[in-house]
Amino acid sequence: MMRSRRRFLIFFAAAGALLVAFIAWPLLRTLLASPPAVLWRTWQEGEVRAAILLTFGASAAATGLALLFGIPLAYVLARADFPGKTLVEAVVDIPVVVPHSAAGIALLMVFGRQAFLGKAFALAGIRFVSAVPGIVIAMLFVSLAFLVNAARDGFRAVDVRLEAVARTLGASPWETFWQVTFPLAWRSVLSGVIMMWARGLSEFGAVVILAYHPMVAPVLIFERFESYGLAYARPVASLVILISLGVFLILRWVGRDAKR
Amino acid sequence: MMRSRRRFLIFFAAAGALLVAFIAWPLLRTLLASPPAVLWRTWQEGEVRAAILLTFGASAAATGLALLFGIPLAYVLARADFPGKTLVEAVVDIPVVVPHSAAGIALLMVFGRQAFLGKAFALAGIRFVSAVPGIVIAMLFVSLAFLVNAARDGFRAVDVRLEAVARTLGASPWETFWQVTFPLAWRSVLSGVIMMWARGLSEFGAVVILAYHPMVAPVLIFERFESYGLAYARPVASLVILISLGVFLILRWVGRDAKR
Amino acid sequence: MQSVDGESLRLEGLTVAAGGFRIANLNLEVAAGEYFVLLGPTGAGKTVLLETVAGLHRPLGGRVWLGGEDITAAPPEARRIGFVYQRQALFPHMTVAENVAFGLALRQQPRWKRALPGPGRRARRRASRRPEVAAMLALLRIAHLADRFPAHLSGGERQRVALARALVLRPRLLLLDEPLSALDPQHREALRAELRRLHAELGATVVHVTHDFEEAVALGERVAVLHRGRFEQVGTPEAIFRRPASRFVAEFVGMRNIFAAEAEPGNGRTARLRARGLIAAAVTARRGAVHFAVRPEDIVLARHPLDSSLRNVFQGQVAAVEQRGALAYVTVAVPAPEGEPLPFVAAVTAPSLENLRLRPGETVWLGFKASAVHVF
Amino acid sequence: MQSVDGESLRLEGLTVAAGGFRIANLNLEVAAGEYFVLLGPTGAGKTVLLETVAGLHRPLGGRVWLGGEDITAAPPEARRIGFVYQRQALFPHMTVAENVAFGLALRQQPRWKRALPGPGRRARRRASRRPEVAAMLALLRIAHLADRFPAHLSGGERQRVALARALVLRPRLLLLDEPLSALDPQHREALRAELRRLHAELGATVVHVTHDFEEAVALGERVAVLHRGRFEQVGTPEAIFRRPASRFVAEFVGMRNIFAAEAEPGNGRTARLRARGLIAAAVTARRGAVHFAVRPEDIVLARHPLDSSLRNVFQGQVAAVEQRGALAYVTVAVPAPEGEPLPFVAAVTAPSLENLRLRPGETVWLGFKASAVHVF
Repeated sequence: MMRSRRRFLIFFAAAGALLVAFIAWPLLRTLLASPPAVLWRTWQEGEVRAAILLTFGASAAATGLALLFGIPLAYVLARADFPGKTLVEAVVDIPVVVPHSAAGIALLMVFGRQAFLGKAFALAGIRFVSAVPGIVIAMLFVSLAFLVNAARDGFRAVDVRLEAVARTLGASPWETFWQVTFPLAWRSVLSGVIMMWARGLSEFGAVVILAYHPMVAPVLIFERFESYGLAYARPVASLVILISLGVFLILRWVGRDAKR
Repeated sequence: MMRSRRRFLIFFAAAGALLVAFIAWPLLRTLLASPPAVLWRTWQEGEVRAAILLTFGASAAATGLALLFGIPLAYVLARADFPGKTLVEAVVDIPVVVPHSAAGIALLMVFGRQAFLGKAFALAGIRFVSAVPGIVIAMLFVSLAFLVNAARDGFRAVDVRLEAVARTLGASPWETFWQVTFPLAWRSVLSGVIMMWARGLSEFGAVVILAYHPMVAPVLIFERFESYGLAYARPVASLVILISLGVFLILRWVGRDAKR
Repeated sequence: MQSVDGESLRLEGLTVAAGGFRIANLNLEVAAGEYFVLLGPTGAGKTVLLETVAGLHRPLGGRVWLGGEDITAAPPEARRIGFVYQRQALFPHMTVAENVAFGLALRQQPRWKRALPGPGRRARRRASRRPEVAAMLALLRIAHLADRFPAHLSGGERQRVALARALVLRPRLLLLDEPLSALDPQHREALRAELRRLHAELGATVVHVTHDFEEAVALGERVAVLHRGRFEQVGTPEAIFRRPASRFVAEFVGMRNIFAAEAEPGNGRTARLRARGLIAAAVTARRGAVHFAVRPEDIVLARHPLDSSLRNVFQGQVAAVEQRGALAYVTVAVPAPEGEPLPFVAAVTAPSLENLRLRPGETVWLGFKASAVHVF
Repeated sequence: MQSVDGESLRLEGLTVAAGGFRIANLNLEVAAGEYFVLLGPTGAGKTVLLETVAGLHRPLGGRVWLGGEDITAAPPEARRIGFVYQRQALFPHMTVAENVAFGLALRQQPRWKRALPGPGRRARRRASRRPEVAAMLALLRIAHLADRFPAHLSGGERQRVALARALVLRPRLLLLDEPLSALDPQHREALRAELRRLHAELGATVVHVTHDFEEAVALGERVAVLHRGRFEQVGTPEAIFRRPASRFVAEFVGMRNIFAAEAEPGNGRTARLRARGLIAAAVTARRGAVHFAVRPEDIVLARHPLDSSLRNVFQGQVAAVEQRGALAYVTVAVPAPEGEPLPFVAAVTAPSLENLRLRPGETVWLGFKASAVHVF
């Protein structure tokens, strides 16, 4: 690389460094503000631990549901051409742009106590408002696109000709999927799973409308901030950011291998 | 396509259809619950209109800042190899997994009234807490990755050899960027701009902590829901969802062309 | 090694549209054990045709018969047709031996087990140690690669694995889609020899698709030239090389000396071809406006008038000499009574070029037999 | 058309490491106006070498001289070196004429204007109507494509545009990186003729990289064979073809009859080569363990004993006949006193094959001149 180009890149890099600092600084500041002892004491609080575990559990449940129904959807989007495909792909992506509190209202319109589905599920003993199932569907709604899109891209990256050859070697479509397509795409799927799970953990707006209680961690942070102020909310925020970073590191590690 | 494969795909499509319905139904239900006359009346309310316009404006400002600093960053990430590049890419992505209310707390730690940067900016007359600049940085923090990643992928898709040839034809690095690289990547950049803008519009958790007032649209929905209940929040939610869908359609239309 | 028992293939009015290509109403018969080459330029729909025979596309019309059985509606997994793509069609998550054992492993497992990811892998490992796999690896000279992954193989090695994987199931028909095109010249030549040997040893029926005429000549017992979704000519490579049925075929197989002419009756079976007033003798029954062509290597050059056994002898000026590896192509401009000189290209070997000391501008004699003139 | 004023290129101890390739301490001189071909297999680092000459990589050591000027540290935009890649290096957002005008437009604008997107486009449009552009498009026979976008061109047309874009700036040196490799055979031949013509008409200095020996022979005034980051041989194509300096070069240029032998003194300037007891005469001063090679087209076949002007005449059995387009390769097994027979491959034209009626198993005579034996 010649000197003129190097100078050019350094100029660009300087501009970019400002942005990187803008993200890294607040996060580091928050983490460093709470020494390990404080974090440990925060973790010991029953309310905090319950909120964090509930957040993890609900997000995992949402991810499980998405796996069951989202993998087939992703494969169909990757391989089949059908009328309305563009529309279906668009619908999957919509939740990214819908304001989260509006998404919560929309879910309440369908799963609320007076709504049709809400009543139908109530007969089976499942309540959504101010209950764990409500948290799960709120997380599912806002984070589904991450899993479906990652899996779809993973499936799309598997050469169709590999599937064709497997067929000529005696494999049915179902066998081809499990023995060729899925093993080749699973890292993308896994990366989507972690991404979706992490996005579910971080959801606040939709959850707070559907189920303020039982409190998930982001709601707990908000509650403490509103009721008692920054000093009281900060240790919980530090703890949650630390956990998010851990999840994030796993995500990067998996995603990196998927690209190979 | 042979019959056995068709049957297989239809089975998969059925599973996926449930998910698509899960997303589409609540959104449609919310839109249909408010007839055009109600939407129009809602739009006439000064508070609603102010909130929506503030949301648009603040998100546009955040996107503008990201353009100025994010485009150089994206180009450097697409073209240069340097130690710590993986770390920088990671930092850009972190806000996606940090819970939004925790992100708000983190920003408050740096831009709050008592914090170093907050005080520094206050000297220049810029306040962040409960003010428009706070909304802008909250949006910037959570949505930056969309623009940087889209632009980076766009730049990466431009063949390095095109830049090399431009150099041999007499163009400096700066000229090569503006006459070859950027014109070829601009659709990806534009798609990232719209995506970031839409994601900024939808932010609630980080904004609500940094600046409950002046109210952006997602906060207004939350406020009305908490204070007066679903029936009062619904028209605003419908209006906001309608606008989001409009933005989204533009986004898809631009993104589609970018793939060609 | 057991033989493969190739069966005959018959296409009856086959019509397919897929991937932007359309093939209409195609008929073809390939005998059991025959090595049949489908020759055509890129974009002629050759791959789509093969994929349809393998059952990967549903034809819009017509039937596919394999050894007397109508397989038009059979799914690909029930056809026992081997398929080798141009490249990148090895399973990258399996070793070479597991790739080859893929089909065998499927056959061994009960149906319910084959549909799960875990047991499939174990069965594949077990099957990869079976003697058929070892024998097939040995036959293709890749036994030493058994435990490697495809990413670490050369292009030629990969194609050997793909062949072994198809052949180990003893297919009733083997389809090869440009199997040599992605290889570099050395590997290409070696694998071409391998294909010839395998066909001779195993007796498989092979349909081999290529855009390379040399490949077709080297391998095919019969060749079909596909152009715009239909066959322009079907016959032995020799027949296509010597007697192309159309201008497209002639150019595609590398004929150089193609001229428009008027065919007039000559004496006996010959005709007089008048091209810009120049008259050449040819063996043909055609009359009127025709094209004629002479292969460069059928044209003899000399510094002195040629002896009289050649019916067509002309004098001209050397216009250009182009060295191309083992051969040199000499362009000789033969003055025509009406209009511009006719440029004839003759192929000579390097030693002859040296002996004749041909240089642009020099006068030479060129000659060719009446039977070497092809009229179409 | 103005000529291009090619200048000489000198590489002095050039060392580069980039893109996984390493080239160490390379020396090379290309004369002004010369057509120089760099020949080497894929992965030999040829592209990296060209990119370094163009200034796109910074060498770790050594110098690059262009026409007596040291340009080692000059940025690429100051070098006036034209570069044509194998493919896909046209600007897809500009028409053909705008692509060609790209460099001219840059030169016309003040520096501050060149760095903005808008004016650049307008200047390009204006420059695309300049007479140099039209003349260059005409020279490359692409005037009719001026307003098309690259996406709608064939591979051959794209390469013509890339050539025009480089040549219109009258480069001091033109670098061609496998410019013909991505083309199909018909276009490749046409563009090869075009390159020869352009070089003759314009007098540019050209360094052309390829992995195709035929291309090197057809175009190069001198050829360098690059292998593992160093030159194995530099010379005329004829010299490399006839007298390869190493086994790698011999195989790379397609020599087939390579045998290990013991060289003993013969009479006069000749040596006696003893290969498994068989004795061949050769013109060489080498003694001891050597390899020798004979080109297939230098071997003459006959059904009767050959006349005595050939120094090396042997009798053998035809082992195989392989048709390859215009030539047939006949393998003749010549019995050796000690050990297995030596397989000689001879190239004959199709008509000779017919005349000799060669079939496997038949006895033939083969002969070659002592001067056709290459010892290395």
